[in-house]
Amino acid sequence: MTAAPAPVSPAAPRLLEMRGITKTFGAARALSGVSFDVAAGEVHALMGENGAGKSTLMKILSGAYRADPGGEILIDGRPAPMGDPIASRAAGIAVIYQELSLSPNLSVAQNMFLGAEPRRFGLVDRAGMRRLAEPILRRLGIGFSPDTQVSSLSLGERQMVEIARALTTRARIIVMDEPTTSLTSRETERLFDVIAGLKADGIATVYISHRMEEVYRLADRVSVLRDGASVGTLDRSELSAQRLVSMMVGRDLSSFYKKEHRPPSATRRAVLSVRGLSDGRRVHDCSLDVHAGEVLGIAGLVGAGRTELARLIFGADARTAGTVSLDGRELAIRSPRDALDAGIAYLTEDRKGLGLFLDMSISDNVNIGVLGKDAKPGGVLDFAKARARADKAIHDLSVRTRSAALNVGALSGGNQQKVLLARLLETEPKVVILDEPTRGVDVGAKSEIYRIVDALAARGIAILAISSDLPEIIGIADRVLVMREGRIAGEVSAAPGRPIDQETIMALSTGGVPEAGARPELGPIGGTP
Amino acid sequence: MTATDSAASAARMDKARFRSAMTALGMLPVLVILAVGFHLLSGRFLTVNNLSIVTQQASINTVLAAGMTFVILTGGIDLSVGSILAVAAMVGVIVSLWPDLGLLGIPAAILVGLACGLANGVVIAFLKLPPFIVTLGSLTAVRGLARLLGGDTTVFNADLPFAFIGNGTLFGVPWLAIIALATILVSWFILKRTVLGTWIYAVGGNVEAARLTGIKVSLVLLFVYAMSGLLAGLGGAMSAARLYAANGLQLGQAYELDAIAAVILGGTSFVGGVGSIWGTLIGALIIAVLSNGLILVGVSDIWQYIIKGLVIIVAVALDRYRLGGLGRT
Amino acid sequence: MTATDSAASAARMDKARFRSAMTALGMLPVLVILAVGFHLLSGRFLTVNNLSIVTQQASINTVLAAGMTFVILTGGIDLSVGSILAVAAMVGVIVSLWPDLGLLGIPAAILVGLACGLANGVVIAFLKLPPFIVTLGSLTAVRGLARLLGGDTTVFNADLPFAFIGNGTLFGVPWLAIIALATILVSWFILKRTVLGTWIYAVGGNVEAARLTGIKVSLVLLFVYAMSGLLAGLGGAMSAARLYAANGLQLGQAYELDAIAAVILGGTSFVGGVGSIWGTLIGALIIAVLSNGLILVGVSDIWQYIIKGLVIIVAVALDRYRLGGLGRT
Amino acid sequence: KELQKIGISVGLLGNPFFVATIKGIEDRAKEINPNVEVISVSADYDLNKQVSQIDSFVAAGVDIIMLNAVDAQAIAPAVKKAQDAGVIVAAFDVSAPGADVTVMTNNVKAGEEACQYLVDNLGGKGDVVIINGPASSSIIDRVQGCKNVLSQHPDMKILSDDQNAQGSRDGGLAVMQGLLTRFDKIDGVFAINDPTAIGAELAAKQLGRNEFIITAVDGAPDIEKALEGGSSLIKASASQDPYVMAGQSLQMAVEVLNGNKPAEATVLLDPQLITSENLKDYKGWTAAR
Ligand SMILES: Nc1ncnc2c1ncn2[C@@H]1O[C@H](COP(=O)(O)OP(=O)(O)OP(=O)(O)O)[C@@H](O)[C@H]1O
Ligand SMILES: Nc1ncnc2c1ncn2[C@@H]1O[C@H](COP(=O)(O)OP(=O)(O)OP(=O)(O)O)[C@@H](O)[C@H]1O
Ligand SMILES: [Mg+2]
Ligand SMILES: [Mg+2]
Repeated sequence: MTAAPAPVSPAAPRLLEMRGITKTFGAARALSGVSFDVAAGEVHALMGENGAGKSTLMKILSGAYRADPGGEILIDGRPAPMGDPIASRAAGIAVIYQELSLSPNLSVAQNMFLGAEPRRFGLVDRAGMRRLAEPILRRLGIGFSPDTQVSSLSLGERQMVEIARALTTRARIIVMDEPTTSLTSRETERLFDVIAGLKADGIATVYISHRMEEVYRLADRVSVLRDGASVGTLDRSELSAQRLVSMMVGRDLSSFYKKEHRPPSATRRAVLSVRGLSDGRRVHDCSLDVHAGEVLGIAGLVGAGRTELARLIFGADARTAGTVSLDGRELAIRSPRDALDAGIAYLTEDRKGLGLFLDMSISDNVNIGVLGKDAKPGGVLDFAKARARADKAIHDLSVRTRSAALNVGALSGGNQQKVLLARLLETEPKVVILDEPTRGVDVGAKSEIYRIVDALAARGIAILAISSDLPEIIGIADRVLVMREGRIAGEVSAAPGRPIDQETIMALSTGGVPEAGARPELGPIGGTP
Repeated sequence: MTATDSAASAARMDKARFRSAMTALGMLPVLVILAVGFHLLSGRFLTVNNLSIVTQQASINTVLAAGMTFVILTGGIDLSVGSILAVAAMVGVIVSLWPDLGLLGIPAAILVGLACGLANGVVIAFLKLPPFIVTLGSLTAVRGLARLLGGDTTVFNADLPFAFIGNGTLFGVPWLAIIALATILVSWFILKRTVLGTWIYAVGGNVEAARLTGIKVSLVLLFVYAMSGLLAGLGGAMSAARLYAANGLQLGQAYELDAIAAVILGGTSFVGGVGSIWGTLIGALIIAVLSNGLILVGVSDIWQYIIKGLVIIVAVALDRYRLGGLGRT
Repeated sequence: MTATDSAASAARMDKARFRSAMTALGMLPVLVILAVGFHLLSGRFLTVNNLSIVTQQASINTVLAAGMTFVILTGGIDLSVGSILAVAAMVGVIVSLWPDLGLLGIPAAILVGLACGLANGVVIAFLKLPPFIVTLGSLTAVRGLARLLGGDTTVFNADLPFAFIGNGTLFGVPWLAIIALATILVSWFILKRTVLGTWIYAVGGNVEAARLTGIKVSLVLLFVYAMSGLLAGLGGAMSAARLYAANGLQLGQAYELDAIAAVILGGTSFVGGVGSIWGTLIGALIIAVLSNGLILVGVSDIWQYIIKGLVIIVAVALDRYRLGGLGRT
Repeated sequence: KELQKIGISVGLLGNPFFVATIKGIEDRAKEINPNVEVISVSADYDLNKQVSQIDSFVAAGVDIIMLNAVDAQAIAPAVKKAQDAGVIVAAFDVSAPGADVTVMTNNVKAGEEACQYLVDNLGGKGDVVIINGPASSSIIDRVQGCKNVLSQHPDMKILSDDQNAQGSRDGGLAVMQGLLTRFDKIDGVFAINDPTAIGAELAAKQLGRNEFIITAVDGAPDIEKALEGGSSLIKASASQDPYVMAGQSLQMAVEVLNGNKPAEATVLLDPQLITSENLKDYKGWTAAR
């Protein structure tokens, strides 16, 4: 399959060309004969469904994977070495990987300069490193110091570090593989400013995202992959949602998810009530109610403490004060087990680190929470039931896989997310806490997940949804709580005829002064001295 | 989902299972090569008599390694098995000297092992201390206990009531081998057929995720260390039955290394979550075949060391190479 | 960023550094308690003379543990240090018998250690085999080599030209202790001040990430195992100098456990990426203080085992408890 | 019956003592049949391992097993099993119940001689330290012998007898450092073997202590060196002759193989106390024979 030549600037020299790239993993073929090119100073978006092969293509470019023989990569028209991270870095390629790749035990600055440390007399020049790091962090609006240890950062903050790292090298091509999945609009804006700056300097950006609106804003051209093959490249002028989606999924996808407007039920029974919850460190005195059949959204900036609040409710961390009640009865939750027993389920934002068992099969991953319930006497596994559940989940959530017996680690990010969601649904909860439920999920799957969320709500399940994607949260939530610095800063709800207002959320999350420079200090990382 | 679909999916699952079995049995070729090689060199290796000796020699290590497999699958380690074996054997022999109640020596040994394992488990699971240090501590402390029990001498019972276990056979198969095989089967059942087994793999694969899915990680850890202790206790009973005696100081020294080697040779990963009990059995057999075969061939003690060390490394290298060709799945 | 901001950030940095120092020195209180306790019980522990003995006894383990720290920081393990120490000591003594050139024994021992370490490193880094199995293999194979060198006997040299290292002092400080301290200082420098040190931590923290940033992971691994081997070789030279003799089979048995224990007691994490060399020093001192103190107090051998084991566990528990109160960082 | 194959299992091969025993066996065996095959292995003081080795020897079809038992009592069943399979078991250095022949040093006597030397040289009065080792029968016997002598002299006091120096230089050094710190004055030291004694002397040298004398058991090559100068703190060692001992055991075993049961199945060899005076007459373990 050949990509149509980009009509935008036919004469422009191609900074990068990838030709006939094929990649197989064992028996599975992830890419077949893909071609892709980038011009200097261009923002080239790469789109496709989950598992289409976007990340794989970029990992071949960065040397993380070695392509099957046959393909070639040209930089400035000259063949570039393949399969060697060091060489491709030297060739001016910097990559922000989709699955974060930081060393948690090192500081922010150390991570940024890892492998290319500034030196003095052959030794690490730590002062110099800090000096070089600070302007980059400032440019991204990052408030924490370059000496912060990465393990103490939230997921979104880590993503910012990852971006900062790509900016330390003198790259000519920067690949951003879903850089904004954990970022809120403020950080995203910062990133877009940075990309504009790069563009002005003639640096090319390859931008992978499932968020249409981002692609509209940024892209000069868009290339689409489907099932490991190039489908085509569109010029900015040719972009339309309809066209993009049909290229990605191979058919017209007419009905995107639209929330049915559920009138608030008359009874408004609070299922989950949280009062004065604190952990003494990052969450302070948080109270909220989630009603039956309601989707309560939680918005806030990166690091606002949303994840920490969810974990506190779920019993994953120890609280120092506050109560959690279900159906009016106070619960003594001391561990996730207690929460699950009470009927509270939690979907983690960090699917690889805290969610999946990558070395276990899809079936095991789906079933792990209900094995005990399904077991035959004596705790003996019931394989028939497990396989039925797994097959049903794969079908219902349309997980792209050949078999439920495959390791979940071999799935693409979006499909992994679906497996995680399937696991949660199997436990038949009364309250569902979703932390970034569509992180890294493609348009089709996203609308599927929204549909599932809606169906859950329709069944009277109370849903707490955390998301960094403002349009998403406005789209699915009936009400939105905004968190700032570990406290609930306010509530925004839809009045009849007036949808939830994005501006108000932004103002609440930044403390009323949008874009007022660096985020206020949060005090020393790691809690009380 | 249509009928064909699900049939295909079942077939595929079988295939995947077959491949995972292949990986588990990874070292089997090495074992076969060693056995045939030793036979060609000595002319005596593949005799019924010698094979029975080899299985017998492998049996105690197999039992220890089975327990170690549980522990390593959770990403832990148990260095104290040798010492626990010693203290259990001491108790076994001491109890066997009770008039009329001598047979109680076996349950006594196993219970002592279980108790030690539980102690390890409680400290590791509930105080959340690193397994290496905890079991290193109990390696030393339990060894002291074992010596204390016998006042630093060998306890001995020429009329051990359960001696048949150590030296008898059933239909020509040594009892020790039968016990070892039974241990492997039970372990296999627990690991692959029960909920607990899946939890063990899950804890080893990703502790935090396991906790968040509601698995009681502490209880799983408690179980694996208790199991390792119990099997070390069983090993103690077997050793006592084989030797009619036990010595608190010398018995079981450095057995933990052999047990761990068997587990790792068998393809179980140190970081936890990946591995199989059949691999462990093959690993233990390889170690026993090496020790026995080198003596049969008449290799001197010094060269036995050198060859053993190299064979272990080469075996793992071969395995990696083979799997590399297969593609990782 | 404003001036106040950066002052605040600097203050926070100092605090963070202070806290990390606290964590590194975590076991210092335990060490002090043990020392004072032994002194109260025996009345002789805190004498200049005895402290010099303790540092001497700790020195070889400190050197091995320093090398082990490098290895464990990358998430690996080196079980072969005891055997490498033995072979290096053998070579050291044998070379020391050369007329006139006896002093070459020291570099010879160190080089032999380096060679063994490089062999480990090549197999682990380039063939990508699991460190536990590889070094378990070389634990055995190198032990065989050590025996081969001496034909299974003790080699000794009553007029060892470098004996002063093992028994002499400089300004009242034993040479052995000076060497150990120097080793720690050099290790600290490498780990904290050089690029290589950062890479070692990075490889331990997240191998994949390290690889993707272009760090040559293989070379880092090669370095740490070579370093561990080299230091084991140095340990061999120290041991030879101390004993005027070496024995291929007995010397260095189970030293790897002591070295690992020192590292882990010192707060270095088994999964890699977290830890400090100062912790290792304290860990090694704790082990030496225990051994020496229990003899001074006159505890019998059996009870020494039991007490040592328990103290190790309690020490780690105390440390965890203390850090737990401090909040996780 | 022809002597074809011999299996030797010793406690710990790394000890020169056992190397000498193996040499003794090999030399005697070669005299009988130059093509004899000898397999020697180390049990590393692990009874399980030794029993396995005996089983493997039987499977390998040896005629004679030369056994240095790891445990003088508990080895009995394994001995019986081997004999039932038609193999002759000859014990040396350590007794093995039921063995066809046994040749060993009289370890009690060795302890007695070494400590008698202490008593004589201290004038029957003084504080003695016994540096103990792993609790094997020969070591227990030596300590017993020593105590037999000391107990006859009420003025001889034992300060410590429960520290285990593992029978090595290393252990002797570490334990003695502790003991020297613990006791301000020591008159005599009995070390259960030569490496321990040398380690103890190293400790004394380091700490500048020389108020006591050391005796030991073994007669190893390194002790010869120490005794040579006469300036050493080590004054005497009750020596054994491993070469002769093991060789004699083999010769008796071959007799049994040929159908001649010896009149006396157990032979106790007397130790010989070597001091700097009589050293020149001593034929060491490694001496060419
Ligand atoms: N390490 C691997 N082993 C086996 N298969 C893999 C591996 N990595 C990716 N794949 C497979 O390759 C295909 C492409 O995956 P890739 O991660 O490139 O998708 P993607 O387009 O980035 O999707 P997403 O939007 O979900 O991130 C998928 O079918 C995936 O299952
Ligand atoms: N393990 C940790 N140790 C110390 N501080 C932490 C740790 N995890 C998170 N934090 C801090 O707690 C704050 C809140 O983090 P949290 O993960 O709850 O943020 P969030 O609102 O979910 O943001 P994100 O969108 O980044 O996930 C952040 O400032 C973060 O730096
Ligand atoms: Mg991707
Ligand atoms: Mg979050």
